[in-house]
Amino acid sequence: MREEVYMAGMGGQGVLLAGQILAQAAMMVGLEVSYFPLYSPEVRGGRATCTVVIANDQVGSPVVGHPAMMILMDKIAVNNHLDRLRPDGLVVVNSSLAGEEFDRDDITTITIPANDIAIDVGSERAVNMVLLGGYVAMTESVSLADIEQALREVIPERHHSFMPVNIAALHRGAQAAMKAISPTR
Amino acid sequence: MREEVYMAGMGGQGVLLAGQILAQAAMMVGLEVSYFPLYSPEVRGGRATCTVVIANDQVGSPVVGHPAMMILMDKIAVNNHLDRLRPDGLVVVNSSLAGEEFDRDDITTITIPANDIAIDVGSERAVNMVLLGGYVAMTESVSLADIEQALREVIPERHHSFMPVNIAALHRGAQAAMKAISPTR
Amino acid sequence: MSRATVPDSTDDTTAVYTYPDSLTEVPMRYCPGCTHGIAHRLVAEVIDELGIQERTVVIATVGCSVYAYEYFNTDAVQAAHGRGPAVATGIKRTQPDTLVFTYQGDGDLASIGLAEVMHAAARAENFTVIFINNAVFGMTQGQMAPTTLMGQKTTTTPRGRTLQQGGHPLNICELLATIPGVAYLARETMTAPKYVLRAKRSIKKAFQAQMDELGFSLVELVSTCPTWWRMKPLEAFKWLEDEMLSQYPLQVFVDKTEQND
Amino acid sequence: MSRATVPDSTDDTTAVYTYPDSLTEVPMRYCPGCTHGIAHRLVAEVIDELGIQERTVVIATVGCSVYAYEYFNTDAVQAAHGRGPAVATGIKRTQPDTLVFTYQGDGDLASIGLAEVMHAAARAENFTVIFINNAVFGMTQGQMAPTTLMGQKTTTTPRGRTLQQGGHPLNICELLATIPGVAYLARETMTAPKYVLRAKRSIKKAFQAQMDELGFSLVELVSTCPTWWRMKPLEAFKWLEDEMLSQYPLQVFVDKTEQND
Amino acid sequence: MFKVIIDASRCKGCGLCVHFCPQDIIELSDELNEAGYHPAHIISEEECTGCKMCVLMCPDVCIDIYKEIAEAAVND
Amino acid sequence: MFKVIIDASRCKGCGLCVHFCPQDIIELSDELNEAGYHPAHIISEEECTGCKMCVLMCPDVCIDIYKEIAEAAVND
Amino acid sequence: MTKRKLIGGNEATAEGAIAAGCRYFFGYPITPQNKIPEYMSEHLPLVGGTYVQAESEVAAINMLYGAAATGAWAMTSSSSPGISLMQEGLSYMIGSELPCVVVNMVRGGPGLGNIGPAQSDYWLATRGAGHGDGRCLTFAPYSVQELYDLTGEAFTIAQRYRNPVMILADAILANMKEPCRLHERRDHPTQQPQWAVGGARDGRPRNIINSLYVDLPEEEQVNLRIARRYAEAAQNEVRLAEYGADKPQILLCAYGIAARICQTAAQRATQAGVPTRLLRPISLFPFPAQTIRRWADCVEKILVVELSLGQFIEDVRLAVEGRCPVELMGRTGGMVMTPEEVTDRIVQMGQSD
Amino acid sequence: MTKRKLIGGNEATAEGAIAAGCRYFFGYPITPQNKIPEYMSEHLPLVGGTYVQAESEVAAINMLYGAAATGAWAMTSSSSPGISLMQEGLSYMIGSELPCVVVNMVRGGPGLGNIGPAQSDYWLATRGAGHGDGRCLTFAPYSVQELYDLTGEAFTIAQRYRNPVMILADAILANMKEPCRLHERRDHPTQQPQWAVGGARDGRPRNIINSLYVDLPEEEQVNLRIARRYAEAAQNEVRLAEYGADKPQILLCAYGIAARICQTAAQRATQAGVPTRLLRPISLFPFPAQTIRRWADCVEKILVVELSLGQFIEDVRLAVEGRCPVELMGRTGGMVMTPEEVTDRIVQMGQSD
Ligand SMILES: Cc1ncc(C[n+]2csc(CCOP(=O)(O)OP(=O)(O)O)c2C)c(N)n1
Ligand SMILES: Cc1ncc(C[n+]2csc(CCOP(=O)(O)OP(=O)(O)O)c2C)c(N)n1
Ligand code: SF4
Ligand code: SF4
Ligand code: SF4
Ligand code: SF4
Ligand code: SF4
Ligand code: SF4
Ligand SMILES: [Mg+2]
Ligand SMILES: [Mg+2]
Repeated sequence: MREEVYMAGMGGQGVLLAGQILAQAAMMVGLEVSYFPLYSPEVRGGRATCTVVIANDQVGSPVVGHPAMMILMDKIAVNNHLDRLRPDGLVVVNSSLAGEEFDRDDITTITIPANDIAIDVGSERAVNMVLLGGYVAMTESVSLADIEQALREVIPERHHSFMPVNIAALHRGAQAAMKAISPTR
Repeated sequence: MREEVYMAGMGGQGVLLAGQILAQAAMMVGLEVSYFPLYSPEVRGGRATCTVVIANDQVGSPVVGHPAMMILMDKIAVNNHLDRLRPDGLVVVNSSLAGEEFDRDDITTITIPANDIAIDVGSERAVNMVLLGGYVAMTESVSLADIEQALREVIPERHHSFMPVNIAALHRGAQAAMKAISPTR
Repeated sequence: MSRATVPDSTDDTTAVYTYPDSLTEVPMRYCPGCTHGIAHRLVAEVIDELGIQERTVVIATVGCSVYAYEYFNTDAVQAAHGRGPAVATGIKRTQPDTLVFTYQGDGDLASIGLAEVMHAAARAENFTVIFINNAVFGMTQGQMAPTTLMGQKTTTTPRGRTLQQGGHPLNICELLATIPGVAYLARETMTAPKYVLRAKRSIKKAFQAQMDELGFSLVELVSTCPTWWRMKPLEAFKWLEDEMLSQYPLQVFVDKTEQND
Repeated sequence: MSRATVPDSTDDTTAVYTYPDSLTEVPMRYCPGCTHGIAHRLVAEVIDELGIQERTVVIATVGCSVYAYEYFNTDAVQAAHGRGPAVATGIKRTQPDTLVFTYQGDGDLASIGLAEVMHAAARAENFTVIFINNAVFGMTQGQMAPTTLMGQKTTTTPRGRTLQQGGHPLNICELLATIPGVAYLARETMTAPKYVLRAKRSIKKAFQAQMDELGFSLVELVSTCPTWWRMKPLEAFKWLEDEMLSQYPLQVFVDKTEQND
Repeated sequence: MFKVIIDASRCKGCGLCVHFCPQDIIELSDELNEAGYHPAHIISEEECTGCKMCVLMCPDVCIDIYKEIAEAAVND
Repeated sequence: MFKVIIDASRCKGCGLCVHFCPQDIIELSDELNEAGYHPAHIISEEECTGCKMCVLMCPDVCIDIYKEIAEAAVND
Repeated sequence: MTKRKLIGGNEATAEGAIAAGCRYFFGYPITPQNKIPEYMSEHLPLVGGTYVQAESEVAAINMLYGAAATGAWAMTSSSSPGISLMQEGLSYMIGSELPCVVVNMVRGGPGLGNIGPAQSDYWLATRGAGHGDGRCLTFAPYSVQELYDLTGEAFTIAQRYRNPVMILADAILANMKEPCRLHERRDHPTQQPQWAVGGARDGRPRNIINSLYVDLPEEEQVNLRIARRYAEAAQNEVRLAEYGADKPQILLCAYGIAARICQTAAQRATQAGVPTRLLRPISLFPFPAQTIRRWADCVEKILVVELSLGQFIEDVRLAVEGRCPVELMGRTGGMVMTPEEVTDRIVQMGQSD
Repeated sequence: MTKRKLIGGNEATAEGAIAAGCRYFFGYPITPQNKIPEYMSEHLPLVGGTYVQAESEVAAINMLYGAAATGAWAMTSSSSPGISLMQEGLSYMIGSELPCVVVNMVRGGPGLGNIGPAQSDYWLATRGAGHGDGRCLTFAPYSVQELYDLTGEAFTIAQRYRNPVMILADAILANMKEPCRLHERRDHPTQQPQWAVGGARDGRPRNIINSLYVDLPEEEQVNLRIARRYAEAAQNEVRLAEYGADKPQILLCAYGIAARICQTAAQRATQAGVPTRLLRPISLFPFPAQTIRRWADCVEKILVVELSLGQFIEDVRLAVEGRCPVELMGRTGGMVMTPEEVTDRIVQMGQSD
């Protein structure tokens, strides 16, 4: 088993945190995992991307040319990265910021109105969790429960009051994904 | 033709100047020549040595393992360097500071009481010229007249008042050398 | 004549303020409310007002302002961390009729580049330094700078700067004031319109000193880094005024342009 | 108790002065009449008198005094040119109960090593600097130093130092006096017995400041370089007094040991 | 009468112009711009005195101010 | 009575002791030492006051001074 | 077995040092290794150690020199431009025979470059340490766990050979997070080595730390002694790892992050019908030349994959000595090749015969 | 033909630069090259040039960076420790594609070492220029005349490739005096190159001198452009000289002062019955690999003679690729081999077969 997922968005949207939580969850269920971020040099307002690779044994390359999975947080992310998704790959897109229309028809597209859902569950900052939830619904390496466990490890104690919102966001994302499996496949 | 001469003495005794004058003279008569000094790091009071190699065409190595000729200005120079003189080599030694007794009997030794002669011609600082004169008397690459020419080039104009003393020292050194050809050969 | 009063002719309006010629239109990458941007604008306005855009070379150093070469609409050289004053020396010595300024942060100037700026001052090199003192290494994510205040928390003084760990803050202007090669030296800030106007006057004088070949000039701008101070821009202004200005009082230390008038 | 009054027992005499324990017997390679030797002797006497020979580490820097590690009869570290204060920092931070001093020339300290000494002072590092200011790079054959006087001829200012070529002389003590981490700071010379005695008192205070953990201490010794000044030793003394002392006046700038008493 | 033009695409919503406008006529919008900031905008241009405080304090050089020519002529 | 011992092998003949001795009892010799210098020597030890000026000024730490014990005892 | 922790490469490096007994850190911030000084400033005081933020990399390496002179277990870390500034100091360390650990999280160069991953400081690391015949012993971890382990071991190796040890990684490894097994922090050794300074007490002869030798034959002896230590290290410290096909057609040579990329590529190429083996030097100096030479006789071709334009390949070529063709696949300036690209290249090489 | 003058290596270097049009010197004293700054401080003002004594080598290289950015013909010189300190600045020069000339009069290392002759900065010179994939174009004169000539030419080459050029010599060459033919001093070029800064006047687009590329693909392109320039230099600037037997049994490879020693040794060995040829690379980067490779097929053995412990030999081995045995005769720490010793070694090699 080797699962490669690439995530991209604007700095501040929590792309990197989402990647870390996924990595943490994978580790906690006993898998091997590698997470690596690429920042742009602006302190704020820049673009953020990360790659998570999950495997049964050695991860091998953390660098992935054509990932099988993507989470794309906004329009720019879609424009910059979607063409690199592997044919037959799966992408989870935030339709709140990226719309519903994409150029490729050789992939599975899960669109989730993540900003709307996040606002709905109580915090716009939970966009990343909505999309992560959507992603987890589509993959087998980790479950939503694993992600919840990981959240508890990764989020500092003092921020645990945000837990319920994050967990709600995860689950709503997963539900949305289940519903949204794109007919373009 | 390849003439290799090694000179050694105490800093301040004019070892390096003697070497440069010899090099200058060789150049002026159309030969190829290379001069290189080795200082010890003390600014004053250290030891000074230099090598002059004269040749018809390319000089080749300025570094000489076993020179055929040496000018040794004092006892320490003799102790440190005489053993490196090539068998059958020739050494011009300042007997004022180095005595007359040496370990080797496979070489030609020219002893010159250079300090005494220098004082005699009017300046103890002309010791180097006395020994250089002695050396020139023993070699064929350059003549005393060539050295006189070279002196005029090398010594700055403002010091030309010392010329007569230097020239006298040269000649006296040459005379002394002619007389002194050691019977140890 | 102030650039701001130059009428930018449109049909029915006169410009009261328009974008300075000496800035390119590239949006600056500074964080919201960071005073780097104000400082850039002031320098550009001064260049416009002195009419020297075509003679100016900016030396971008390493810090958040490393991209200054993208922002100033003049010839530009990007210098190694701390070495702006040496690079400026090289430029001025070969092209004395250019106007050269370095734009340096406190990490760049007061930490790694202390020797270069002090020696340039001692040599009375005829260029201008714009020194942005925000008490922190901004670009590298908020580590202690030599100008960090006692007790200030940074990413490398997680428990606050102590004498034991980091020593005392370094007051650059006070140091440079002892050096005779300095022609203009002032410390300013930008936390209110009156300060901004003062700061601009000082920057102009510094360039004037250079144009008059009086020697080394430097304007320190006590600045904010809202991001690594972990404050909102206005909170940062207040913290600067309350905490920094007592360590770094505003003052004109040297002004030889006066003698010149 | 002065080391000099310790009776070195022989049959019928008491020692009034004998060779200090803290110097090895290796003859010093300095030129005749060079004040480096006096400075060495004074430091060694102070170490003897304070009884700290076994705790001392000398940091020999690069200059004519590079062989200081051969002369001082203590643990020793030879440091890269200008970096003595950084090396001293490393030693003191790991072995705080040693007594560490750097011995630095004006090329070493005021030219290449300016940043290191200033930052060590700012960090209030608890070691002592003996600073030999002879207005010239001695070891490398007499080039201009930052402390070379205006008009002074050196091998790289063959027509005399000018503002254009070399800028102004740098006054290190005046610079350091603005830094709060400094515990003891004085400028002395050695051209007459009274000065030698004063110099020794200052050196002792500087070490005392270190022993009392008061922070950074430095004694500048205005020195001669008869060789590259191209003077006889006594002429050099006169030139120093006539020309150098007006640029480098003797003074105790900072003395926190007093407050401590 | 002054015309205050705030370049919303450059604005980072730092709020400094808002704070320093003596007429209190600048506000941050609820909308986000492309870069994800809430840009400043003028709420009551007619009250603007052309004092340039906003310009002085804007770190992103977003603000241009123009004066209507009729008035300008009078002032000159 | 003082005994002034000058280590001629270390002495570089700089003449500083000569100059600074208030009793004027030090002189450079005509001889050269091993290093090629004219070393200092005492010409009239009995006039020495033990003032240590020579010691203070000697850059090569060549000079030791002793006091005869009888006197020393008196002084202590 | 200890629990695994998801931890960043920088943090693993810092913790690896602390856990091994390092108690002194002297450094100056530079991306992408800022988390190392930050971690040190947070954690060293908790274990009785000291973090000093130097005013520059030049100061940092010289502070390290001073600390190392006392026998302390000390380190610094930086990234490419900062490592360039340390060259003189490192040369002094070597000349004075002082142990220390230096971490280089390489970024895109030359000059200010960028903060992307790169391996273009290979020469700086393996040929480097400034002027003179000395070199750093250099190790190239390829995972967070290895960053942790090797940084720790580096201290022991440095002490053993009285020479700086460099840990050479890159911007990806620095920022990457992976599960890592951490062991207990060990105390640092309290006894000073016999050569260290710190006051010549109780009659011990004084110690001198020095790289100046005016006596040329003595200096030559020092250099020969250092060279002998390197020869010894070549006997004892060569490390490498091999992966993939046992009877390879193509041998991949790569280190560090490039080796990670190649791990996947080797697998895929083998699956695609070109049996491929990856040889990964872990020690770059000493270099596993013998093993590579042996393989060179058994494979058709060697492909060297590096994030630089032909630095590491020279060591491979020096090992191979013409036994088989050696090709380069290099990227530069912060760019990386993907496993897909490497796979394609191997398959192409495999078919061209 | 002009008159010959007996002149020192340092002076010839300085005068060669001035005569070629160099008008700006930034430097910091260090033995054994002090006569270069001294000469410059004396002579540059006489030709309207400028000598600036920098406060350090770090400052010197960065002043040079500034001067080079304006298109000025400028240089610095130093010796080993000082060159180590210039590594960051040199890397910036390369990254910003700036021409300049840097002289390194190598001394014994590592660390402070001594002021004896050495060639142990070979890697520093040819692999060096700090971090990143850039390198200095490096030339190794072997006589006073060549110091004069090559230093002069270095300026043209630097401009041609927009890259630093290093002149690599040593303490013997620096202090050696030999007859040298000097030509007239040329004026320096007055027109700024089109890329230089100095005020964007009269509507010319502004120029930016920079080595920061946040856009990684752009940085890669820059590096590839620089690499292409090196490939071009490898076509056009390779220089070497050969001496001795036409049908050699032994090929000697040596550069700089070691080649001088070998000149005599090759002659004597040939006389002693072992036909020996000396191949002397004058350009070290680009390296005359092809010529060496050709010879490797024709000789029994190659003997590499260098004043270091095996640096230059790597380039020879990379050229030879195992075609024949390559042996090392190295000295270090300021020591030199004598022609007698080299001769003996050759004769011994010649007989052992
Ligand atoms: C030689 C070198 N060392 C370190 C760095 C990393 N670095 C980049 S910016 C910076 C400090 C910036 O702080 P400052 O100058 O105060 O500017 P600010 O970002 O605060 O405006 C450092 C240490 C570097 N680029 N080069
Ligand atoms: C990095 C480096 N640069 C330059 C030198 C050469 N150098 C040796 S000593 C010295 C200056 C010495 O002058 P100073 O510190 O004043 O000591 P002095 O000899 O006058 O006592 C220089 C430049 C060096 N050894 N290392
Ligand atoms: S990090 Fe600080 S200094 Fe840098 S741009 Fe942001 S606020 Fe300004
Ligand atoms: S060169 Fe000058 S400083 Fe050095 S020992 Fe001689 S006189 Fe003293
Ligand atoms: S010009 Fe003055 S009144 Fe008008 S918007 Fe700006 S700050 Fe407000
Ligand atoms: S000051 Fe400028 S950047 Fe800040 S909110 Fe106002 S217009 Fe926007
Ligand atoms: S102790 Fe005083 S009197 Fe005696 S020799 Fe010395 S200086 Fe002269
Ligand atoms: S002062 Fe010392 S070195 Fe000088 S002459 Fe007197 S004894 Fe000799
Ligand atoms: Mg800052
Ligand atoms: Mg000096």
